[in-house]
Amino acid sequence: MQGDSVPLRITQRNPRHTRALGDPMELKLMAGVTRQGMAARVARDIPEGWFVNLGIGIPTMVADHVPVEREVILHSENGILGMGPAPEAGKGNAWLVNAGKQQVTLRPGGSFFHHADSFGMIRGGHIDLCVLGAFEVAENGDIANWATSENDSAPAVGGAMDLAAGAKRLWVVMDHTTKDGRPKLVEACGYPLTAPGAVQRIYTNLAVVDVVQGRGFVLREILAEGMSLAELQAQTGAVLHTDA
Amino acid sequence: MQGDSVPLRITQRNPRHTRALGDPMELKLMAGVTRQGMAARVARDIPEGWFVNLGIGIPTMVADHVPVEREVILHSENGILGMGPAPEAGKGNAWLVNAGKQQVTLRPGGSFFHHADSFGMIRGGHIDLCVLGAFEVAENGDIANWATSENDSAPAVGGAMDLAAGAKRLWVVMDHTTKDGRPKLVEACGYPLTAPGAVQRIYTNLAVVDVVQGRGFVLREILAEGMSLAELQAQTGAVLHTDA
Amino acid sequence: MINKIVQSIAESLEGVPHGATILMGGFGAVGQPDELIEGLLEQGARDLTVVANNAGAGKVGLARLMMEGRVRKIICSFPRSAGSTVFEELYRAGKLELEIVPQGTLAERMRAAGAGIPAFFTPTGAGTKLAQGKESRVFNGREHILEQALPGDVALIEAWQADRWGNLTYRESGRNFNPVMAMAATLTVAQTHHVVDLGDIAPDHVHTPGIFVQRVVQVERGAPWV
Amino acid sequence: MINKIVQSIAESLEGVPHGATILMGGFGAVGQPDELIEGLLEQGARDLTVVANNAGAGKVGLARLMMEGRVRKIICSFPRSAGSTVFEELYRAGKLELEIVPQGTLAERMRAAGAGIPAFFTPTGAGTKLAQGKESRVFNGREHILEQALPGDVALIEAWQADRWGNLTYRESGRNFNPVMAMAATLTVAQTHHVVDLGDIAPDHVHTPGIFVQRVVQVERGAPWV
Repeated sequence: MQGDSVPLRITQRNPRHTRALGDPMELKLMAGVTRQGMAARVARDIPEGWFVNLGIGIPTMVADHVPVEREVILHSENGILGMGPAPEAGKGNAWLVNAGKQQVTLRPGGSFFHHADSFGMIRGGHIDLCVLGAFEVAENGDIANWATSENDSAPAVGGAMDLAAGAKRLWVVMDHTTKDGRPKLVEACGYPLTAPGAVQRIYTNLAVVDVVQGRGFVLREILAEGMSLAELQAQTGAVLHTDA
Repeated sequence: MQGDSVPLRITQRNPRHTRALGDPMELKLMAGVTRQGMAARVARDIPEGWFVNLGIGIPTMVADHVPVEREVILHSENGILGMGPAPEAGKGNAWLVNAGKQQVTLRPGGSFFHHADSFGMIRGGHIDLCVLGAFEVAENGDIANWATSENDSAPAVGGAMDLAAGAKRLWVVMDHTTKDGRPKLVEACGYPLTAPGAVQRIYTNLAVVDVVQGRGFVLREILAEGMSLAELQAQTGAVLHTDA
Repeated sequence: MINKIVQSIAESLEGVPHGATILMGGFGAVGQPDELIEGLLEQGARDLTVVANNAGAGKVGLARLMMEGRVRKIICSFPRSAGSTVFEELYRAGKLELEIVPQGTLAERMRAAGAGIPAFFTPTGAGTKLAQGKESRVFNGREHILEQALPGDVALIEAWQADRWGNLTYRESGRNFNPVMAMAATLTVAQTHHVVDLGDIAPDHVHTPGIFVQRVVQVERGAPWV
Repeated sequence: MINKIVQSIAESLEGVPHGATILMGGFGAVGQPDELIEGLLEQGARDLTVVANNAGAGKVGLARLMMEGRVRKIICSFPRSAGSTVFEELYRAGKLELEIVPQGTLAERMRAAGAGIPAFFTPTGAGTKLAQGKESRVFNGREHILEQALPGDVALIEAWQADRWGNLTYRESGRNFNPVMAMAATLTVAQTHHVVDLGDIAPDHVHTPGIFVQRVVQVERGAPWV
């Protein structure tokens, strides 16, 4: 969609997260969109009627950016369909928590079920979309998001492998690079895999990138204001193809 | 328990099924206990608290012979625990049927669940006892009760294999011989097996026989009035051991 | 707004293709989606594989579908029962394939399909003629056989209550095969006795969450037999 | 008369042997049988294998059981979380075995144990280091691994309502692992917030039928956190 010479512009959609110059957050913004901006960008692509599981971190924020009139049914692997937002202060219900163990609410039409049924939904391909964070995504769709090294002998996998292997679509939302500037979109994952060949799309602070079988990373959109394809490529660990 | 020389007596426990001489049923009774008598004898051995699945035919009658004060929880493979007796005339509920598709009732404390959960109870060994009819039982515990010949190409297996393989205990209740006098307790089943090595006990119109691993048939009790062990052995297709 | 409720049986069955595998709920007449089966007769799909506990009775519903030559294969646990003459005649005439599956294995194969389990080991059927051609293996000293998931293209099921998200309840022993069939099919169509508002089914009491249901159609009948 | 309700936590845990595999319900604090875990501390069984989603937090409950050297092995999906310092120290010191299992595989392995399925194939974990040493096989063009049933000697679970037959309901997201653990154990002990009369739980609304529950004990607390 975006060629090398296409004028590039920021596509962050949520003006309330734009901050005044001088704000320390602005440095972050200059390097692309904010965490809320990334969540908003993901939310834009989720159509009504999808059953969606949102991982911990930025993925959880996606829910807040789906317009209320667009019905998207949120799944939580601890046995909930139809999750609503966090409760108002003082109105929390200790019996109703999401996979991150934060208190949530339930929309009318929601339901509860046990863990085996919940992961049956996941593994059985009934979840239209799972959005996860990641340490790395490879150009063949491999995702690494659970263990920080091969030597991490007590890593916490939780439901990540089930979600990555089971959901109909897996989108990753993460920073384009590590804090020290190393690319997180790579030719091959260095960290232990969560699932091979599972990712379809990546939303970063800089870009939206599809993973296309047989081609690798295909750039869909540059999100960082004023960034060229060449500049983006420089921060990416594998070839960024374009459809242009 | 019963040796060769032990005086033999009828042990049918349900006097309301005893009929006057001259009654055509008496001929049947002379050859052992009635169907209701067999059911009553089985019922005597079921302790309080067991979860019990009763097959179609004589096994179904067992429920009527469990005293109401002795709580036995009946399972039906179509998704019922806590089945009660048939409804009174005119008070039937079309939504509440047993595995034989007859209307039943539900006791307080009963519950409904789906087929996979129901057979999870069976296969998972949670059913304390299953009582089935059979064509043949072999001295190694093999049971044949679903197909009348190897050439029966459209036999109806229903839940028989699941129950025979899955229940904690399998008791068979059946006539001691076929209508034309051939033994149904045999050295090896001629009919296609329902499950190998599954039967623990057999109640017939003539006797109660245990199947003991490594020994074969072990006579527990002769039910037919005036019948000797030799006479019973003559109607049995494999050696009847005794504990005497 | 999500609204899975359609206005007619015909609409609920739109797009059912020839050659489809159809899962039909119910145990005998209880929980059986009679109107949807009648609708399938009208709809015209043929060369069907039908998965159900029984092989039809009388000359209506599944039996009629078979009479009309629309069924290629039946996968069931109990084909012969009172009134299953249509099945028996067609089967003897070699006009119908049959796969006999123990009832619990049938339910578990569909549950597996719905839960993303392609195959599982079970003791049921081991050492019998239904184990022929199946891989077997000993666990805990006992022989087990490997059974494959049984997915459907379409499930036709019967519910007691449904809402516009497709959440369902079943009534009493009408639950039976319906929930596992809903899980196992790509397109699950539920006929329901009652349509209720979103939220009317308490979240702790939903039997089949709407994620397993694609279309809902209301029928009028209030009991499995009239 | 069947009466599974016992009068004290101590009575509910009688006979739990050394070396037992204990399934502990809950997801974090929600649906976690805190009083039963405290009771197990008192009861004294050691050399335990504990199956739970998490590996304890703070210095109470499971964490305390580990501190006291009573736990030989933990089987869980998410050992490291806020406050899991006891686990981390013991694990680093080589005083605790750990088996990491993906959360859905953990649930399914217990469900399999409860349903008499000794092993099943799953795509979860295939191609990762958790597949090491496991049999793998391709189904539908995709790699799957064989996972084994995970039975327990004892399940400690938390219910919302219970009756004397052991029928249970759970509250909201407190259901989580509890029903599959109830299925998977030889001795299932449920602590419950409410004891109700037989029949008070509508038969269509029972979450765990009493067949999966051996003992019930009432506790006073009304919410997962005080």
